[in-house]
Amino acid sequence: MGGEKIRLYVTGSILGYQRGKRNQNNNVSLIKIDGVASQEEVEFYLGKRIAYIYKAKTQKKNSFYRVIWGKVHRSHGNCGVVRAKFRKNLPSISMGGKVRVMLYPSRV
Amino acid sequence: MVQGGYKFHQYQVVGRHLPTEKEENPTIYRMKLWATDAVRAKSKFWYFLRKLRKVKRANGQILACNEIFERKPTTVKNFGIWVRYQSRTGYHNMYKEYRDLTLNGAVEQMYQEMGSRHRVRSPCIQIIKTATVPASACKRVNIQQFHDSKIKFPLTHKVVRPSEKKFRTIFKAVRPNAAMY
Amino acid sequence: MPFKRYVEIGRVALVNYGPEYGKLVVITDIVDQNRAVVDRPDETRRVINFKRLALTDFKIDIQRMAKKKELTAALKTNDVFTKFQQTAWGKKLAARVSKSQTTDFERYKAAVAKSKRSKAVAASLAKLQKSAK
Amino acid sequence: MVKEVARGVTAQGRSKSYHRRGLWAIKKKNGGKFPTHPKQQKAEEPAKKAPRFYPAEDAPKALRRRAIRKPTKLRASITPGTVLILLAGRFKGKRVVFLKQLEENGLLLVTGPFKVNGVPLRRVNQAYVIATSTKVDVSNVDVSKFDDKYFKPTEKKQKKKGEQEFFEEPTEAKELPAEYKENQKAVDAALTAKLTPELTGYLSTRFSLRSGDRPHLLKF
Repeated sequence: MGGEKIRLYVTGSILGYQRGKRNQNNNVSLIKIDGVASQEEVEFYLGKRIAYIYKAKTQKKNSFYRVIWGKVHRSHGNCGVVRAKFRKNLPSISMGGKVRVMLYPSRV
Repeated sequence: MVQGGYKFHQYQVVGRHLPTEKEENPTIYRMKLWATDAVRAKSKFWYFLRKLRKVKRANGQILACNEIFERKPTTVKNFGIWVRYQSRTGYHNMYKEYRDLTLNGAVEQMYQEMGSRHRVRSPCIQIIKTATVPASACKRVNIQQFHDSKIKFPLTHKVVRPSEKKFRTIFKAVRPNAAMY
Repeated sequence: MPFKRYVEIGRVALVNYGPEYGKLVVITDIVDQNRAVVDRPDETRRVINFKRLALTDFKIDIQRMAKKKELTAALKTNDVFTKFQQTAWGKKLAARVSKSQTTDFERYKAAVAKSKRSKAVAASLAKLQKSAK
Repeated sequence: MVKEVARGVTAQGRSKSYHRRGLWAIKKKNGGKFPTHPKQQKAEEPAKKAPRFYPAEDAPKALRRRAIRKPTKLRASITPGTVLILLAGRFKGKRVVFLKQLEENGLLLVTGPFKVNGVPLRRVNQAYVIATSTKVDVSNVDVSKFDDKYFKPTEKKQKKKGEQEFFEEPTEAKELPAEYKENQKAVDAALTAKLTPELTGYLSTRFSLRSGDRPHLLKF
């Protein structure tokens, strides 16, 4: 039963951390979800789980891939950017990378 | 039509000098003016009154302050506005005409136009008088050209814009065609 | 090429921006070069900027600042709003709305129909190609 | 509510608010007096003797559990017969039929049906499910025997493996009890009888996002 052909997530890109002019807050990452361009559209994604998937050098549990889970926290600004919190703060190398925004927990 | 969408609203402020032993029934003054809220309207009332009469806030009282609303906010009227404003060189008087549904809308247009054409900030403008002008008495050609019940003109330039803000893009795939037929 | 659609009293126009998006209105008076007073049977008369209007080919015969009664009567006799829906423009708008309203099941049905059709097309094409050789 | 003029001062005075509250009507109905409740007489308790002993130390007392388990609220969009899309796990993307909500923990009882798409009678959390607007007739499906106990794994005593047994291949393959299979068959038969070929095809396909699909704009 491969789930390979079934995509049940939306990709998003990591913009960076929530920050001011001088300080940044690594607890909160800003994520732009593909196809979301306004604050009203963000509503659907609130609370949704996010997976940051990356490749590591050493194998663990028979896999070179690892994941950091997080969730959509609230909207950020007016153009559909989202604030997300991860179980472990995202590494800075993740900036500009992709995340998967899952469709669960679903509210529809 | 929304009445509250304007920055300046029309107020009517009524006030007088405080009654004294000499004068038990001082003259009551009523003023119609434009302000952003009732508090500013009262302040403006005192500003004008102490210039015009020998009454000031310290020895006067306000009897009433009400907002005035447009009676027919769905018909187009010609408004004439007499204005006194302070420029960088001195004070000038001016007469302007606007077409609008409400007097407040016309005043709003006036503030915008004074700002753009003469770089006058809103506190430097004093509205002397306003009037709804019948079509026959209109002076400005720009207003007169709309006095035609069979008026007809094309829109020559199509502004292509997305139906909602979220559809806005920085880069367009196709060069827009602004021609209008 | 002369202009075909004019801003004039009685011109039917489509609102193409803002919360009223997609509604048809009738121009009942012209304020200035930028704005007109528009009306609709189920709304109060209001002012709108030409930037938010797209003029249609239709025009109804009404007086300037026509009363609601006259407006609805004129719209009824001409039946302009339904006529607009039958134009290519109106159909396009309706199709867009109906497409956004499709449910998951309907999308499945459409996909099945599409694959069926393309299979039939491919089969007959293959046949033709064979016979052409 | 009447507008407050200042903190604690309402715009209407005592007499006006008396009128507004309609107290006069109540008074009128009862002949000029407000109705009163007679005070309930408490049964007099018999005098108790004070206990002769007091416990020297406070005995530890278990805290009372005040929390009440509220039943899980089912989303309004999910009703028996709703076609659901599973979002995660082995069956992700599968379209299944919702049968009922299990009472104990609020999980949803769903089935593929097994014959159509291979999803057996199963429990899922409603957070991992998209409810579609499509409904299937489930009136003739008997779901009374399915509850949480039904899905509890039967406990098997695990034998400690000796050295020899450790290297042996587990001989008995895991086999589902026949009862479960029959139940599945009965449910499938009742369900598929009501399915149109179109619906069967719909349930047998998987849902997936394609490029350009925006789930927040899709209607399900």
